[in-house]
Amino acid sequence: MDQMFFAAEVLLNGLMTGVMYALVALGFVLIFKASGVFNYAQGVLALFAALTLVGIQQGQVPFAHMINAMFGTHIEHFGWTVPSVLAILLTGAVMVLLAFLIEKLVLQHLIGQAPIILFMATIGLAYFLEGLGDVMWGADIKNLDVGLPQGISETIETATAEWFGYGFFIDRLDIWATLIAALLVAALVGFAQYTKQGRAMRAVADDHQAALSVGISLRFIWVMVWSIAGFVALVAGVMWGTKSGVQFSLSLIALKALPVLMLGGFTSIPGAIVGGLVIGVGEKLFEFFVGPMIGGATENWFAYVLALLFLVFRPQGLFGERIIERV
Amino acid sequence: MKPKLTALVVAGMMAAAPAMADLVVPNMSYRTGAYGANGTQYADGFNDYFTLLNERDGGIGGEKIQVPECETAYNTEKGVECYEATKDTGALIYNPLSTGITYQLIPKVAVDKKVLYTPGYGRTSGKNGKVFEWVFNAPANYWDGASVAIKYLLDENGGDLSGKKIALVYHNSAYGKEPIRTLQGLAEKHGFSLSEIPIDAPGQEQKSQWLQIRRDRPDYVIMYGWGVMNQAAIQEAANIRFPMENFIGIWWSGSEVDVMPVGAKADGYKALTFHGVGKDYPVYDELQEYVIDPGKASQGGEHVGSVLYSRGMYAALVISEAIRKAQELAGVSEITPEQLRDGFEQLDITPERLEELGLPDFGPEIKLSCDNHGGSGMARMQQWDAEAKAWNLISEFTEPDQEIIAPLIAEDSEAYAKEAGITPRDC
Amino acid sequence: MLYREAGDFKTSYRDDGQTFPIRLDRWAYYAALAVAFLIVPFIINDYWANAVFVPFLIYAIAALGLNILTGYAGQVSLGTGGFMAVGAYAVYKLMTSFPEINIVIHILLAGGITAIVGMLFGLPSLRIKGFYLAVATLAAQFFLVWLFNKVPWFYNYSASGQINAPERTILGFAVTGPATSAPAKYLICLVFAFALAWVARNLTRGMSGRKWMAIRDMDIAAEIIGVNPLTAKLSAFAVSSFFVGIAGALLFSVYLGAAEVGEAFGINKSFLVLFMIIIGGLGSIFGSFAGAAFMVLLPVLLKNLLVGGLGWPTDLAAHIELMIVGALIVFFLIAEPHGLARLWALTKEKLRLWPFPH
Amino acid sequence: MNQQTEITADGRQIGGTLMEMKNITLRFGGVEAIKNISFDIREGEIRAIIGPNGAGKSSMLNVISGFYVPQEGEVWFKGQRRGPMKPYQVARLGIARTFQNIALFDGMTVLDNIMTGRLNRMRAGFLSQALWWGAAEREEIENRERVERVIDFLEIQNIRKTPVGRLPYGLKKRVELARALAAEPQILLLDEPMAGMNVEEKEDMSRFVLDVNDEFGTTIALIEHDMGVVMDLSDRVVVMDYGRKIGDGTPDEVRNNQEVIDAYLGVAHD
Repeated sequence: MDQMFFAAEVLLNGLMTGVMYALVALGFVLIFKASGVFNYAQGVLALFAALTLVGIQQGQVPFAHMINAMFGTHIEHFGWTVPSVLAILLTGAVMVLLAFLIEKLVLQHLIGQAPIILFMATIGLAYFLEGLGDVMWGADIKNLDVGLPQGISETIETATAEWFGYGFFIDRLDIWATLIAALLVAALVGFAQYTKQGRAMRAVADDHQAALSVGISLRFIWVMVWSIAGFVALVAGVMWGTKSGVQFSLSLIALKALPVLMLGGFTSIPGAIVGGLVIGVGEKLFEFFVGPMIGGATENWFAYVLALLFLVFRPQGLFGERIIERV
Repeated sequence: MKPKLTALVVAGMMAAAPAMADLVVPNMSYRTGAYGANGTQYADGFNDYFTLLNERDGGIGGEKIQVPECETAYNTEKGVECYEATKDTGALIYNPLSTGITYQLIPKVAVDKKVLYTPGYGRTSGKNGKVFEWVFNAPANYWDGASVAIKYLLDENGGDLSGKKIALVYHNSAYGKEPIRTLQGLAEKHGFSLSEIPIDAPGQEQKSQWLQIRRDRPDYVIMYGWGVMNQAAIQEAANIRFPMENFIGIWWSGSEVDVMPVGAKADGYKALTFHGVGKDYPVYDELQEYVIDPGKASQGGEHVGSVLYSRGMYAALVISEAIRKAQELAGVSEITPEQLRDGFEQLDITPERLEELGLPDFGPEIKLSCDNHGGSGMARMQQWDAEAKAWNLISEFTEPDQEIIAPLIAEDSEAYAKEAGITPRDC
Repeated sequence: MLYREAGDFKTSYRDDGQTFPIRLDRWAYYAALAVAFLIVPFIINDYWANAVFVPFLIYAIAALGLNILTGYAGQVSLGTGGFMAVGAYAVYKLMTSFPEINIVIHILLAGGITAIVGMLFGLPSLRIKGFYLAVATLAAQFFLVWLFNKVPWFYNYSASGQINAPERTILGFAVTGPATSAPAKYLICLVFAFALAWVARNLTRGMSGRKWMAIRDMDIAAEIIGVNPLTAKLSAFAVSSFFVGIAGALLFSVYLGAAEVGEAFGINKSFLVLFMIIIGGLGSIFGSFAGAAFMVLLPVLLKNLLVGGLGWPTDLAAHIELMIVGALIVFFLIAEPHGLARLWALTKEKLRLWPFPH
Repeated sequence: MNQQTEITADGRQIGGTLMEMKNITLRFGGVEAIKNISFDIREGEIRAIIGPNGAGKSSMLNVISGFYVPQEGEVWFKGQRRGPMKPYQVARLGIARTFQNIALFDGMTVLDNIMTGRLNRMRAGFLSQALWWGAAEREEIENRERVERVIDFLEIQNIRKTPVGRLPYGLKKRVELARALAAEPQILLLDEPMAGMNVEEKEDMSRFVLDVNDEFGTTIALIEHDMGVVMDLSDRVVVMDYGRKIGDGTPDEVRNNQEVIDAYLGVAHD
């Protein structure tokens, strides 16, 4: 009986972790869908957003370290702190600016290139942003606190203990992440369905040429999509940053989003969510039940193997568009 | 334009060579990448101590010390490049702060005749000076750490750990795997059960491992982590309300950056250390006077007094003492790496000497010899006070259980000697 | 004026099919070989060998391998690090199990073993295409690293799981182990790089290469004109993995001397080699070398310029170095998406017409 | 079923049945693209399949080339029933084709593209190729000679070393024909060889098709939208409409078939 509860608990926690993965995957999907770019920099974007948020919140002077090194000064902070909500808005603005610059300086010059070239360009971008984030805000570990609670939810634990005789562990941060992810997806869907810009975005996703011919500005759409992806990265950065501090490793969560993408399909928002959940649950259950038998630390590869097995049977992913071969 | 560019390229490829007259102690640091946050503080402490010696004493024995810094990013290939770039510039000793790079350098330093000093990390069996002539890892190594942790737990439990459950949460790498054999040996000896829980780098996501701990309810958790894995583990432990006082980290899992992100819930978390904590030592006054105030501190002195800063400083201290000893033995101030090795082998940092250096009771006594390159292996426990945001020492320096460790070291170093075709020295 | 095809008439198809149809190119090539084989070994020191030449040659081999798979056969792989690990661990097991056999044979066998593993992980390519395949190859990357970390047999049950290369000699000269001289390290890598580049050139100019490129350019049409996709793709995986395995074996045994799988053969390796071939030029032998040179030399160059030349703090230099590398990658892609090889070809084309461009 | 060898008016030799389609039915999901069609192709003839858009011509060609496997019916080739095969196995039987939307390998030169036509005739082992020793080098030169003959024949000598991606449309079509010819096929399938061409290019292409048939004696099956060109070229014509066969015979017979006239004028449907 206990074993069953354990399994249920792992499953639930897997679902929650899956939501966290999906948050990262979402950014990938948005950009891929609208511009066909496989944006490797999405993880670094999340790091950059989180760094910027903390920097603004704590009133850090950007490029302080470089300025100090060059002029022998000792400036670090402006001496003020910015309230979380304002800081988030300001960071959002920075992400929009970044999207604009990326479009202007990179994407615009690469229109019509092969996907692998665009992919490569985003890797260059990832390098650049990683360096920029460090130079701007410093490489030390930062605490991110925007007021999200963390730790076991005692309400759920006592309630489940009363009902089942077994107290379930659910992290409050995960609950919040789930709620925020749900809101985010709802907002995105709403935006795509009910606004003019959203419809234009979908039109571009369906057919670049056709969208262009009816007068939609591809450049505007790209800036918009990258801004939205930047915002999604900010949300992911906040969640992961709250969980384990803001530092370089945050960018590596991109690697956890890739199997999610494979499973869900590169072009499907529901795919990213469902893929995230499947991967989250799959890797947790495997690590929990099979892991101890084969030495553990299986999560990194199991997610990929799961996605791989899945793809062998469905090469376009769960929700991806069917690939039709013709000559 | 073209020849100019070529000249620039060639000039760029040639590492800048420091003046040959000085004592050269390269600082192989990492301030970028996944472990940059940790590496930065250590490197600062290392730099600042030598700056202090240069500024206050004019170096050691009248010789200025040069500390050319080289960024490795915790990457073995860059580590090799740093080593090669500096080794012909008169470098005496290397302290790469990476177990991976250490393994690279162990065979190389034996050929190039350079000293390799790896305090608290690296290859544990480097302690055996008969096989590893050029490697020193005093005052303590990974296996000492595991044993001291168990000793501490024995003390807490009235000398009896039988029937207790201990979980080892480790960085799934060469480093993290180090303590497993020692702990297995100790488990057998003291009758506790050991479960091993690996965590893949980088390790931000440890939910299933901690659910497993929540289910198995071990009495104690020992952690060998590095980088983000530390914060994530302490956070998850807090999340499942694992009692922090039963959670013990190795010294690489016991710095401010590991506990600060978790906030108040990290209160009571314990970690091993082989040196003192805090700024309450006379040496800091001198650092302030000679290094920080004149603006000569590495990185502006941001991290002075942190655990990793102290550790970097301590490593620099041991190296400088060995240099002093070597100068004394050789009778010249400009020593060679061979002479430095002899200095290390005759090294004796007594409590009195530490006091003279402005760091009373900062580290254990270090007395090395030709066959013992690792010292006593003593370490102590520190505990995190989240409110005061400070580590406090809570135990005295404790000797590890050499009964378990010595045979393991003998076995591992013999295996290496055989593999590498080394005939152990007579000591 | 001298760089011309005119007057350099080919009188047989054999001549026409040679690697360097222009006489001046041929001379330049022979001159480069002469310098590489006859001059460099006598002037090379430890720093140049270990920081520049040896990693360059080894990565060039890996890049050649990946270029065969990705550049010629069109199958994007991110499993290079894992396959290099196979080569490294294979050569380690062979070296320590059969110390009396020559190291060159071990390295070749390690390549062979990697080829088999590569074919195994290449099987999904029959169903999965494009980025899906790229991500799928990450399964190989992560699984292989986990495997070598977890199964003690692979690292001969050493306490920490590190592997160390014992000393092995060729003709009395040590080529692995700490006592290896810089010229010996350099030469063994050079010989492998040269021989493998020649093999790669032969394979890609012949029918195998045409089959791979046909699959790359239009897989369905290729199948209809008679290319068996199974053998074409798997042979590309096999040859590619053979190269990559040899690169891994050399990286471990000759260059690093000790390795830990997660650190030395992690996902970063996979990306690094992929950068090399994209920067260098997909589907180009020269590009593999150019890309490897770019990615190996640039960081060393920048580091020495910024730290040694300008005296910046190392961390600031390291961060700025990241920015410069990133910006240069983007810049090169914008300037010439087909890589350094195409840039080179265009320069030569201009040179051929110079001084009368019209 | 075995016809006599006959000599056509212009002196070409037409032999017995080379390929026979028997009661072919092909469905995509619920849609029947081809409905119970039978016809044959005789050795040495030019056989056309025509029909309006959506008639199922391309599907038919794909069945012949083995890219589609019909749900019902049999394909007989050289007196043997052809089982279900992979497309590349069909190619090895000696069936080569061109494509309606040019399917050349854009990253390769014209020469390399045409050389791929020879791939089923090159047997050198992998090691030999890797070392460029023995069989590999010998084969390469032998096959190059063959390919050069095709290049001469189609008058594309001057673009030999040009990457295909840079060529204009008409030349691409010619290179594609060259690739198919290089295979020295038993049957050459041409999928709308004249599509998208101007009158002059069409005339050139017609001449090449006739010359190929004449000089090499290659059996040709082609599908074409444009009736005029086809009638002049082919010996016999199959007419399809909505997946059915509505006519089969010499150009003259077909031209006078009422159902064909209706189909082309759009009387029967709308």
